[in-house]
Amino acid sequence: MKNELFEILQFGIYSASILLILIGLYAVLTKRSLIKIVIGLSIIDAGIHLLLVAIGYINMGTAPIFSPGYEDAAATMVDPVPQALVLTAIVIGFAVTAVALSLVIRLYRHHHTLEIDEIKNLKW
Amino acid sequence: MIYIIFLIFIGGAVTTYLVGKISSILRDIVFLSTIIVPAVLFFTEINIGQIVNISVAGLQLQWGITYFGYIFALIVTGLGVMAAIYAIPAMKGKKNLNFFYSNFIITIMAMMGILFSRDLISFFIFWEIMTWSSYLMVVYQGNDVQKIGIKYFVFSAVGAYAMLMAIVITYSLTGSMMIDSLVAAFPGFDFTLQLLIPILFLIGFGVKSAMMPLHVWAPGAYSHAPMAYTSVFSGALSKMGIYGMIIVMVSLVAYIPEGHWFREIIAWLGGITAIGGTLWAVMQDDAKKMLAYSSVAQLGYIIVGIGIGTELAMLASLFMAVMHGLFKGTLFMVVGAVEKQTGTTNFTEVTGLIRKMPWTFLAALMSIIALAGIPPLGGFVGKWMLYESLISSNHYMLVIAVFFSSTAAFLYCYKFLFGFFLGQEEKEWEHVKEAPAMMVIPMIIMAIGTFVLGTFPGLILNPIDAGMQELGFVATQGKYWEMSMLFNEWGNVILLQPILYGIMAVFVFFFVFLTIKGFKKTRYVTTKDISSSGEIPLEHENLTYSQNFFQPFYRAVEPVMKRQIDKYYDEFGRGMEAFFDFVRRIYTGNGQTYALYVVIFMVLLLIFKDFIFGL
Amino acid sequence: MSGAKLLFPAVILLGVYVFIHGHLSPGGGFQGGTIVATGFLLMLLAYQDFTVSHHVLSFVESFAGIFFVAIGLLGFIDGGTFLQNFMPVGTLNDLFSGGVIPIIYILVGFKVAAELTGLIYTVLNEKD
Amino acid sequence: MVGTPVLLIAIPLLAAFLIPLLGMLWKELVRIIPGIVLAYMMILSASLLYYVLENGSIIEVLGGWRPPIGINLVFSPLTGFLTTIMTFLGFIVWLYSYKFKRNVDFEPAKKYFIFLMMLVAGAVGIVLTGDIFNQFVFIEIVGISAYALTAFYTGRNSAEASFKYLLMGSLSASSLLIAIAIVYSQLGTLNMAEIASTVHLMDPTFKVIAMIFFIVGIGIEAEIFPLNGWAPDAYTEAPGPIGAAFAGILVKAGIYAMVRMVFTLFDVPGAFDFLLAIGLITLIIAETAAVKQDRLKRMLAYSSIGQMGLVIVAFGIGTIEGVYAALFLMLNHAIIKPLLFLSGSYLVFNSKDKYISEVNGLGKYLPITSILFALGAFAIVGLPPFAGFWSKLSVLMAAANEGMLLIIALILMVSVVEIVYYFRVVNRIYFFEKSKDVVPHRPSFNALLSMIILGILIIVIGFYPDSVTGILHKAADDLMNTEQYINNVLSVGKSLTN
Repeated sequence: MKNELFEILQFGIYSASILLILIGLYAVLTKRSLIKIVIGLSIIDAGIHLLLVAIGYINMGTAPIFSPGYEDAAATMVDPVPQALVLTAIVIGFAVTAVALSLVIRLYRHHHTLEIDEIKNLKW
Repeated sequence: MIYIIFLIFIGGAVTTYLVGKISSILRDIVFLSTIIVPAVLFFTEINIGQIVNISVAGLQLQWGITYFGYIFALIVTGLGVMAAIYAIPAMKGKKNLNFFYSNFIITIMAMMGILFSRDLISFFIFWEIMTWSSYLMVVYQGNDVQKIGIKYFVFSAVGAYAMLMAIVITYSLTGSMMIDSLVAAFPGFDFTLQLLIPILFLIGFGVKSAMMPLHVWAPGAYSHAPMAYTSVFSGALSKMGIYGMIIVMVSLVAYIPEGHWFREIIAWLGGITAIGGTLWAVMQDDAKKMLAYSSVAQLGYIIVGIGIGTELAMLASLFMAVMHGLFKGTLFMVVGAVEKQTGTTNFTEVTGLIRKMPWTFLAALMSIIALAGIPPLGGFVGKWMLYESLISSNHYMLVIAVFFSSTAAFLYCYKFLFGFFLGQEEKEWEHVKEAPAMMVIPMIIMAIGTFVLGTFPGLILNPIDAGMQELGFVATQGKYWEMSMLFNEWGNVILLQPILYGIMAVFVFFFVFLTIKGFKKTRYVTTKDISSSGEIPLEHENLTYSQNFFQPFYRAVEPVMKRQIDKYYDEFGRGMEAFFDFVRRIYTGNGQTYALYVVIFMVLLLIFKDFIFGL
Repeated sequence: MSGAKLLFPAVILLGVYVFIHGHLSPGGGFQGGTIVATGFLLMLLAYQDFTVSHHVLSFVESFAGIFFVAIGLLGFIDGGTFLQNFMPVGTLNDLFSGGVIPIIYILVGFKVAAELTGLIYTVLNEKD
Repeated sequence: MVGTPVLLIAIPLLAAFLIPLLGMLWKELVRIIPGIVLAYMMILSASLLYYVLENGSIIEVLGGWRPPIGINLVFSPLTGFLTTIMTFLGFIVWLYSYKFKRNVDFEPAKKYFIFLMMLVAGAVGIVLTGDIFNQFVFIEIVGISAYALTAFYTGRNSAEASFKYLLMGSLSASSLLIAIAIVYSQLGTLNMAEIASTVHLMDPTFKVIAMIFFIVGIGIEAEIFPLNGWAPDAYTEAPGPIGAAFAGILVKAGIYAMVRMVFTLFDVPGAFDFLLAIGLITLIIAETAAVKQDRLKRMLAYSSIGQMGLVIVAFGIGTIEGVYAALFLMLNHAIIKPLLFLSGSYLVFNSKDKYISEVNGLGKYLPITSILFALGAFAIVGLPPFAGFWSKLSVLMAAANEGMLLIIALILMVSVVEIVYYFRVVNRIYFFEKSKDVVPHRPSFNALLSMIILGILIIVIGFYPDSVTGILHKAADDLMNTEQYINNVLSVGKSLTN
């Protein structure tokens, strides 16, 4: 890939990830439904994961795997560390989402609503 | 030896509490010996100048007694022992006595600790121990704790923390915690610090000694603590403020010339305290409150003397401090005895106890005379010296203030005697008996003490003089009698011999009169049966003569009295509470708002990053 | 309905393949475990009365966890650091290579599968 | 030595897996194992700390990968000191809750102890690790177990509290990940020592932006002002001992992460002033908000936030005295606040609402619990001769040495506010009449024992502060000495390659 093209691509990926983060934030801050808020959190996570992967990418990079025929591909490999980070982050994000959803279920049973403004027994 | 005294105190406090669970007599014995043994050890084993060094948490601490502390230690141990003896019968039958006694010991220990401290940190530590133990005593009886108790603690804490601030500033500037090094280094500080440090110390000590704008805790706290403790509280504990004020303030401002505005402010604060305290005392119908305000007023005199700061004024202040400890301690004990025997301390309810409680009356009479400043009892000498020092340093306005206050003081002195002891004997109080001997004896001993010190002030003026020389008042040269026309070389009151005999005659006449009156047939009516004015009183109206005792006086001073400082503090307190209530509304309870806070915080930091992180 | 039954073994097989070959190809314990769990999710969605034994799940989960830490500790005993390799490395691209890593991946796979299945199951059947 | 630092993380995780398995064999094991594990951790951590104080830091590498590539654990005087506090508190919390939920079924107790083990493991991991991403993982482990523990009781508002916590926690995690992404893209490393040694190469703008994201990410656990909305709710709704564990374990880990970042990772000049300002704001707002609370645990929660604000102020002073004072404060807070939570939760035992008015007059019925609560209150407002005094004094002295008079005045004013609300409660305990519908619940022996241990520590430190100041000074030196930290970690990497 040409360098200019690569830069455009990189810019696109970065702005896409930031856009995802902003969309998620919008959902978290303005949507009143608990489910939508949880979805917003997941979208933020997705955006950040994209950002992390994009950081590790190099022009014309290959997957960071040594396989037959590619034993000396270390130079052209993309950075494996961000990918490992993203994998871990996905796991964590997944666990958090699971906990969040189970909490949402309990909140719904307790308050019979999913509106976040109406769930404020604890205040001041 | 110093360690041993404190170990006895701590061990005694713990043992008293534990033993009290088993046997109350054993507890009383342990308690008394824990107060008395260190007092004896103190006077026999401790020498002035004896020093121990301690190192705690990287700070060098030093304990030892000075000449000057010795005078106050006299008050503390003397009054402590008397009040301890008095407390045992006085507190009989109350709840949580184990706690009371061990806390009593802690207070005495803290006061001794303050006097032993040669460095600011142990001074502060003992100061705080004294504060919280006295706070526990104020709330001990459980009345009105949220208002009175918290008020006392908040004022004390404000004072203590002001002091702490001064202490840490001092430490940062001198690298040492010693009081002496503060005094030595003080002239080298910046002007603002030279101003700030004494003011902070003044707040700290002013609170404890109930100086005027900071006095509002005193009436409530004094009247809510058990009387056996209040005698120590007012007599000795408030003197710690005076002690601190003298030892730090006087040393700090020693190089400020006489007549400097800082001294004037202190003196005037004292003067205002004296007037205000007296006026409020006159208005009280409750003996405890009256004595509390009277203490405020008396401490005002002492502060006036410290503010003036000449040798004679200091001498007067210190002498009055000792005397006040004696007679105010006695008076609180008297009130405690009356309360114990009758169950109330209100002048409008208790009357005519003179026959029932003659010994108590005698103690009260002598102390009241001392309080009012009538020769030959102690109060007179102090006041005389104060007037003399004020006049000789050209503070004529202050003389008027002090004079006004001490004249007005006669009003409440009279009311105290008359309200409780003189006047009609009421049926209601027929069963009343004299207080137990263990309560009467300390009162009488202390009353005699006021008499002795009033007649032979040299007994106490000699050590005071030595202490003052230690503080750097070289001009006294051990010859305080050269300063006042009052004394002869042996420290006795010379000009007063005729007055003394005159007073004696009055006393004799008084007793004779009373005795004769006692035998004469008189028609006794109850206080509710006042038919002289031809009005028929309603049932529920309390027509005791003590009601509205000084009505015309009240009318005269009403404009002054309306501006109660308490009200401003209460307003301030309410305002703060409203503010606190407002602040907690930041936490709206809505999770989304919290998320918004997070995002806003992040965005603000990102926008102002150059400003905040100084790029 | 029966489609689910048909797909279930295939999904499980894919999951197991992914975590067994974790050290050779993209994937690994977590991914494989997740695939296995989706198999169970499929079954749970398809059949109302499909049940999974809670006991077995937590047993598998704990067991895998313990063995994971135990292998780490074995490495610790053998080589002085936690999770140190103590088995023969083998040759690159063989299934049996990479020292302890395949074992760890397998354990992680089991653990994740059991955990996720349990989680889905709990959320679906949660009662107060 | 009875082990190495990695065991401090591995053993509790192992125990968390073992608990359900062995619980199938014998139910009592669910309660016993955590105790054994925490006691072992406590002893291990203390003995390692003792070793480290004499011989210098232990750097342990994981998986045989040398730093800066692999993950390493740093057991230095500072981290050792913190882990010792944390494991000790974990043990105390276990002791307190040994009979917890004895009457109900086995499942809740199992969950409780599993998450407690994970909480301790995660918090110790945050402190020990030398790798920012690993730290992120541990923060999330702590977070998830804290969410679960907050939501432990059903049928209350606990799910609400937990959800708020989770919402803020996830945002913070995202922020942390962004920060890690920025640091990695700029420096190409995740190792703290490596970052610290190369951070001057970083573009200043990126450096500051990364730090801001870090602050937002960690600030939630550290309870700094606008990020602490979760804390009052979570402390109120979590079980009493968990409130103690939050105050003593979780928050300490958060503060450590924040401080390590500011002191070691980034050399941003304004960061200390920022800490000072944000700490003061936190302190003032939390303490003032605490006054008008009508629920006991909520009041304690605000007080806890305020204390953390004070700790951050002390760190923000930036001198070695400030760090020493802050560590002293952390130590005292880790002893006193758990005592208040533990005794407080017996004072309001049988109600869901936990109103302060329920403590009225309990001094007669629960004498030891009440006196311990009063002791805690005395100590936390800094009255001598109890532990809190020395830490407050050292903060003030550190501030005075820098000439920060306004800060001293503010801290002292806030202390007065603190006195007001604490003593109102103490007065209620002793001088009010008990209302009829409150049934006092006597603490069990193990709970009492745990509280008494804390009470004794308060008195011991109060009377003999020198028992801890040596450790604190070494820990403070350790935090201030960034060079040494970098050298220690990176030299291990070099020695392993040779």
